Amino acid sequence: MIPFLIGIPAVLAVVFQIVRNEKIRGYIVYAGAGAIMAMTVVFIADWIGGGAKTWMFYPRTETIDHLMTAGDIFLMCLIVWLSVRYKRVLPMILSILQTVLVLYVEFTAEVTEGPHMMVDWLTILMCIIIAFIGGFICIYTVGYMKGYHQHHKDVKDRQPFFFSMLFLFLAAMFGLVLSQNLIWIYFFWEITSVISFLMIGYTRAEEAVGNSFCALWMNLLGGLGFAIAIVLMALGQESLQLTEVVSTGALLPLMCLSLAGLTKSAQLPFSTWLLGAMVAPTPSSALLHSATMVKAGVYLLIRISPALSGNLVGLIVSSIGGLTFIMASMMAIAQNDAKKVLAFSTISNLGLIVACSGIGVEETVWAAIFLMMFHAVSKSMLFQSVGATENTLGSRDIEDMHGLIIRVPRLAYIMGIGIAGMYLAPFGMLISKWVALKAFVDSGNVVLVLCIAYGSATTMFYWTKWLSKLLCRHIPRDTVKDVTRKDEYLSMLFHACVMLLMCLLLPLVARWLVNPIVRQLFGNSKDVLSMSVLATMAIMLVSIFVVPVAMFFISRRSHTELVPIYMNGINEGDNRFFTNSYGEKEHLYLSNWYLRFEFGRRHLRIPSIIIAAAVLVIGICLVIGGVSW
Amino acid sequence: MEEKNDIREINARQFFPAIVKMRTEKWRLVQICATSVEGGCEMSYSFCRGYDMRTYRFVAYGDEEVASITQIYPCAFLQENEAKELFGVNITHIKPDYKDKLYRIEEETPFKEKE
Amino acid sequence: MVKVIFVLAYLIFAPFVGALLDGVDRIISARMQRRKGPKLLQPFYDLGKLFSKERIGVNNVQLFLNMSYLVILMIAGSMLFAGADLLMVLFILSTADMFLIMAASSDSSPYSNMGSSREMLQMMAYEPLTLLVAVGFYLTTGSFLVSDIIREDISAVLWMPGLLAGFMFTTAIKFRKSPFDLSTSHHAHQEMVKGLTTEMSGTTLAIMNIAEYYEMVLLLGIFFLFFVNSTWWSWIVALLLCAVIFFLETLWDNVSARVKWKTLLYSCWVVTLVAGGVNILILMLDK
Amino acid sequence: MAKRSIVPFGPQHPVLPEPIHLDLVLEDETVVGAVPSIGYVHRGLETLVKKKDFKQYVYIAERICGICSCGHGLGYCMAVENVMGIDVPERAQYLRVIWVEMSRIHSHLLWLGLLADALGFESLFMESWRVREKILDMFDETTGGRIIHSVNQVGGVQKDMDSSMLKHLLETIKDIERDIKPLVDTFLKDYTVQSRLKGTGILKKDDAILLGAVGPMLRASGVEYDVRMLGYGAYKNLSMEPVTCTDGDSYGRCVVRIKELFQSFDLIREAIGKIPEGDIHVPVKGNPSGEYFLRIEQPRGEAIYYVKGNGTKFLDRFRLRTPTTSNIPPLVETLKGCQLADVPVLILTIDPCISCTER
Amino acid sequence: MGKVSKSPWLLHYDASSCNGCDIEVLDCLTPKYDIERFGIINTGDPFQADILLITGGVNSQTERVVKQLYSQMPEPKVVVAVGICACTGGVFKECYNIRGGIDTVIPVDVYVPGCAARPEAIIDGVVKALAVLDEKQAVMKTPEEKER
Amino acid sequence: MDKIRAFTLAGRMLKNLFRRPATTQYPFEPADYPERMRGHVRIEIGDCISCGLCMRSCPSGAIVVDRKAGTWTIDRFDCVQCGSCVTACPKKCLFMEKGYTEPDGVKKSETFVKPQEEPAGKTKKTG
Ligand code: SF4
Ligand code: SF4
Ligand code: SF4
Ligand code: SF4
Ligand code: SF4
Ligand code: SF4
Ligand code: SF4
Ligand code: SF4
Repeated sequence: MIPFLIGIPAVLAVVFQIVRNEKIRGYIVYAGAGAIMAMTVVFIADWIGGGAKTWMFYPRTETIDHLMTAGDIFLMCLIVWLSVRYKRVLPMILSILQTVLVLYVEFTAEVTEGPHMMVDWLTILMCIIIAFIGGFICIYTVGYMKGYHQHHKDVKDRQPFFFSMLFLFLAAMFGLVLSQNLIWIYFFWEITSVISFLMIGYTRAEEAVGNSFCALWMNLLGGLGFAIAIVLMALGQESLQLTEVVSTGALLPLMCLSLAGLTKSAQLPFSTWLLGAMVAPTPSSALLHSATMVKAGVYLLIRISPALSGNLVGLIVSSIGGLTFIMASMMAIAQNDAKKVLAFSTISNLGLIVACSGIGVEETVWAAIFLMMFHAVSKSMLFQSVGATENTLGSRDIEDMHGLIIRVPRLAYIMGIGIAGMYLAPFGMLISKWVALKAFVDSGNVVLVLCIAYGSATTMFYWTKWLSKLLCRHIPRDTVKDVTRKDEYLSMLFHACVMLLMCLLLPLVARWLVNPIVRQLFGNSKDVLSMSVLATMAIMLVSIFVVPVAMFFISRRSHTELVPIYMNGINEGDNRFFTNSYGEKEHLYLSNWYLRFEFGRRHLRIPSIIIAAAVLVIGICLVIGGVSW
Repeated sequence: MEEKNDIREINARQFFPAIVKMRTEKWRLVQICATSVEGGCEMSYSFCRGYDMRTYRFVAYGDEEVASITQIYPCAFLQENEAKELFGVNITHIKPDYKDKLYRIEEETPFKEKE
Repeated sequence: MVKVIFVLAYLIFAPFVGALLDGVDRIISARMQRRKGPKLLQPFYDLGKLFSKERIGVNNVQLFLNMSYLVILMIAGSMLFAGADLLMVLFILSTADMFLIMAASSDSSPYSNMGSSREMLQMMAYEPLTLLVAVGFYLTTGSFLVSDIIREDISAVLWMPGLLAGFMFTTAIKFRKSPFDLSTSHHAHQEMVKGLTTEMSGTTLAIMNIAEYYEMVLLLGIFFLFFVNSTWWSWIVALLLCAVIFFLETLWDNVSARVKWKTLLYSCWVVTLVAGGVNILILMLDK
Repeated sequence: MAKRSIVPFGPQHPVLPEPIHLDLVLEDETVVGAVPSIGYVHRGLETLVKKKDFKQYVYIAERICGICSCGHGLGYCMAVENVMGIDVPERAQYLRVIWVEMSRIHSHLLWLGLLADALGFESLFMESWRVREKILDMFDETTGGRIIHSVNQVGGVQKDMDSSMLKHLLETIKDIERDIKPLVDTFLKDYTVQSRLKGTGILKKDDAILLGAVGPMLRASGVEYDVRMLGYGAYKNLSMEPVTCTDGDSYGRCVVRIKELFQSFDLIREAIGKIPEGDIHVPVKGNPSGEYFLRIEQPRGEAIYYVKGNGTKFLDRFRLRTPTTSNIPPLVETLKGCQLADVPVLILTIDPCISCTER
Repeated sequence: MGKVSKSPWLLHYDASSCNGCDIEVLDCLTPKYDIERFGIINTGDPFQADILLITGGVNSQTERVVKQLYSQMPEPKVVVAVGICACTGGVFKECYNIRGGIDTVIPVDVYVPGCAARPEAIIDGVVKALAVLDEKQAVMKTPEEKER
Repeated sequence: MDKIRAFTLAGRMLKNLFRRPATTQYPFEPADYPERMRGHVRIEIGDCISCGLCMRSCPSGAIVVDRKAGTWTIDRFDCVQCGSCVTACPKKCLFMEKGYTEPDGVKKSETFVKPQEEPAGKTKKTG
């Protein structure tokens, strides 16, 4: 089974290089995505049928190991070549360094053999996310890229390449979450870094190239951390099993892996790369933010989180997470580019997840997993709808989405659900926050409690203003034609439905999916939230859901006399103009608040990076010092 | 305290240099008054320094162009716009120019002598 | 059973209590200003009037959004009075507020939009402290559940005086009282005209007012939690203290100017950090 | 780049004293541009000199504005008297000063109330206006009207104040002085008030002169200029110094007005102490011929009355340059960069009076 | 007393008055006259107002504003013209930019004379307006009931 | 500069709470006005000689004197109580008195007829 999961997308990636016809390619994408999803379903069914036990696979895999070694070297060469071409030194050094380290381990170190792959509940969850969200993003991409290239004539059409990368990404992600051996994980890890680098540089514009290298070196730094962790594990513990890392709990390897996780999940001080990644076409952002890339980082952290509980590494990770949560959400306030807002919100949400896994107790991990799920769905949905809106309106400025509910109602609804999913009760994000807060309090970390208190306030601010801009019933000057294609809608609708379903079925999800994960990770069977609490909560939440709908129909029955809006008595006909001081018609314009002087990136970025970097450096020094003692 | 309150007649050509001079001597512009007279409009520009007041006056006949002093005294814009709108004095380059819509009255130049 | 009674009592009587308090507030304010002031039942007359007016509006959705605001607030309040989870109550409260904001910005009217921007800012200002209050209760009583909190032997206020002070500070925002009545104000002369409620008239405004009464009672309920404990007399004491707090808010309203948004945001955040954060820290160290 | 909001502010706006309109360009709530527009109360009453004779016109002049009603009557009458060379009896001059200073008290108290109101400080507004009520009652008693006084006439005043009235006036002033002490404290020292006033709308001394600011606005920027120092009317016999302040911000303007309030109390006391017996008006014969620019200090600053007569009973031209006309350009200047919440406060600190500005 | 007359909310607009009447209108709110005794709130918002208090004669610019405000008030509503200017144009009626009383633009229900109108007169006027308000509400209700 | 204080007005507010409100009872109790109040114009019609000086002196044109009919009409809703007519009247038959014109739903004017034909009559006309 597993080879198929990784193999199908990988093979498809090759196929796209061959197939040049757009139509056919589209069908292959549909089929491929369908196949991946189907495979995943079958796989899961099989696994559950098999008792839902943790499976360990492939203890001996000589050939594949060698292939991977070759792959590592190939990746290194690729990076070196590209670095030379674009004259960047840092990525080259990092890449060579880590590959050498890994190769060194592979050829010299004596390690106890163990399974190379593992399937447990967490893996299953990740597979679902990758297969379904990733799959639908691929479907969405087919329609999107057509629109994209109609808009951006200056960008060279390299769609085959793009689709290859998408599917390769999925393959790598499958590999990553299914692997258990550190070298294997490392291999897939590197692939994701490189692919994201390639995707960010899709347009080959100056900015894109710059940003892609930024992403590359940051991720390679994480990769270096990973490589060091491998060396340490190999030399210190003589094992390359991820489970071993957790069970031995040696601080230094944990620190190194955490570093890798932090870079990948774009935590401060490494958040720059994810912001830079916005130059890529939207589907790649969607993919990076929801189903893949950053999720790899949090996946790793969640995996090792039981070992982080109550030690120094955990403290560092959770502090950085908390800091990221609040700083990124503050910086999001000052953004008016929709994708930037989404990027900051991703960073900030991941911050919360990271903080949760840094604390590393059952409740926090429970919350982290929930957050991850909701985040994956709603982010993917938001990115897609922003992308579609951009194609339709020709802009992705939030200000330009004024009155989207009138202009392109369908997109507005989808975007609205996505936004609501990010922060409103009854959606799951909020419940997860609830649990996280409780867990932070229990863990006695007052700073994190404050972080979450302030951070959720700032989060609320930027989402609300976006939402209200969107839902403003403002009759626009010019109508626009919705150019969103069917496959794009299909994908977005799917996400919306999943979102709603997850809210409605929250207790069930908690019971059947999340609780088992936590149980397996921590090896005990304590339920984080009792079923009754969840059930009452769900009832409350559903009733909140129902209220607006009911109210809508009630208010429908009453008649309201429509009058013009209040403009100090100087309206000019409709609701868009007023008489200005020169006695002429003036276009009323309402902009959101951005608090640029207070929360601008310029003011907050440098200090927050410095603080985060300081925490990290001091932390690492302490850990190293602690080891040498 | 003895107040000085003199009115000096000048002609349109001396007008602008006189204003510039007042500015360099740090006089405060206190008022601009238009009065309709035979065939035109008498413009009085008053300035104060300390408690002294000095008024420059000239007559703009017919449609004669009068340069705006808003370049020198930005605060003159209200009164110049007013003179333009109510008296029909052809003041040019007022900044900001309300284009006869300061008061938005229906009657045109109600203060102008009408034949 | 008791829960049901409480919830029903809340649903039925909260608007009455709220309106009465509003009436009292208006009279006290008037007397402080050496005016005679309106009649005690004036808020009821106002509501009656509003419901009887012609229904005008700028669009068809404002009414429905306002009603949602009201009902969700009622749900939040019912949960509080049913002894449910305090944190959840607060979250739902902010969801309710979201509907208010959407109602206000449902048309591109300058003043209600600016009002709703300010409302968002106010939420951002008070939100941290309200969360900390819930955390404080959790730390002192070991539970977020209101039904547990009221069964403690010692009133929570002894453990969390800082939070109480902070909550009183930020509640001025919720009560829409000077110095924090930025987004909409009960005073006539405000640079926002009526802010959030500019376009609300008749029924819509009445709903808004009723919702405010529900909210007022809800907030006083939270104050109540600070003082109450398992003894019966603590209930009476708590009620009295709630009245005192209400009076203090009125007094504060009358002795301060409306501040600017920066002052509002920063002062609330600093108060949260100092009063709330320190209090929580001490609680955490202690427990 | 965030977009900027463009919103109308006024004419119908509860916080504005009168219908004035501003196009505001906002970034968040920071004002980055403001264009004023007037004309919502423009009546065109200067043309009425052609329809009402110069004696009748006093009644129109009084109605240029209801707040400085007394001052406008006075300014107009003095301008005509100057053209005609009439010597006004001493007692009338003292009475004029007393009434004018009373209306300054009335106006400044009104302003303090409105300022408090713009600050959202309702109780302070109520208190200020409650105190102001006393001076209105005094007006009612001495002139027969609370707002429009109809006491000036060309050649003197119409009504006299007998000694009991003067005594009552002294008592009232004492009363007011006592009553406003805590209010003054609040205006000058309260934290919330200061957070609104201090440092907002700063007008530098040079700007104030260049932009032609007058009255308290000018004096708050540190320029010593008070037309009363010219000694018109009975002022020549009274001792006074212009009140100034160097801050140049809203707070400074508040300080200046509050100090002027106390200055007015003193002036009235001194005037009542010195008032001579005698006629209150002289008969006026003939018609005005000639012109005159007359300056007087209104509560809001220097106002200029221009009268041009042609020997008939109808004047050729009457013009009024009011303090607000001069203060609008500095206002626009101070508005830039302030917060939306400051807009009403800044508008108020010039103590705008659109009614006389637009006439 | 009807429902409306127990809680009449005011909207005040200065349609080119001399301020005299305006400050007297405002004065009605202050401690000495305190019209909140009658449940009156001075709202600045036409959407929430029942009584439109207008001072001053109408000029060409304010005409539109007055009409606009009037149209944004929900029924039942009354208009009170405060001051001689608002009644007839007063001393300014011969000015080129004055239309005359408020009734030249919108229907006026109560005229309050006086220059400036005294607070007592304004209170009287408002009390008169309340009666009109109740009448209007009664009229508003009946046709609806007939329809059913 | 002075110290900054908070709650500056609190003392006054609390004291006020226990003071009597400054509010008058009007309209439930009549207001009393000062002697000089310029409320409305009264005419002693019997003394009037229909000279029309008052009409010409009135700035708002509220008075109409019809010499032939012997009537003196004042538009109460046009009179600004300036007192100009009172000063102008040579016979001193006009007086400024306390009490203002009642607000009304219609603008009223009052006509007084000289008592040659009939005894001092007061007829109300609406206009
Ligand atoms: S009408 Fe104006 S504000 Fe509305 S959408 Fe169009 S451009 Fe934007
Ligand atoms: S400023 Fe002059 S005219 Fe105006 S009220 Fe005061 S004294 Fe009278
Ligand atoms: S300055 Fe103001 S108060 Fe004085 S006359 Fe002019 S409008 Fe009236
Ligand atoms: S100046 Fe006075 S009367 Fe006029 S609008 Fe303002 S507060 Fe009202
Ligand atoms: S009636 Fe008199 S006081 Fe009122 S606005 Fe007109 S002129 Fe002014
Ligand atoms: S008091 Fe004045 S307005 Fe009234 S009738 Fe006499 S002159 Fe005319
Ligand atoms: S001025 Fe006197 S006497 Fe002459 S018409 Fe008038 S009221 Fe009669
Ligand atoms: S009708 Fe009016 S003006 Fe005439 S006497 Fe009666 S109250 Fe006075």
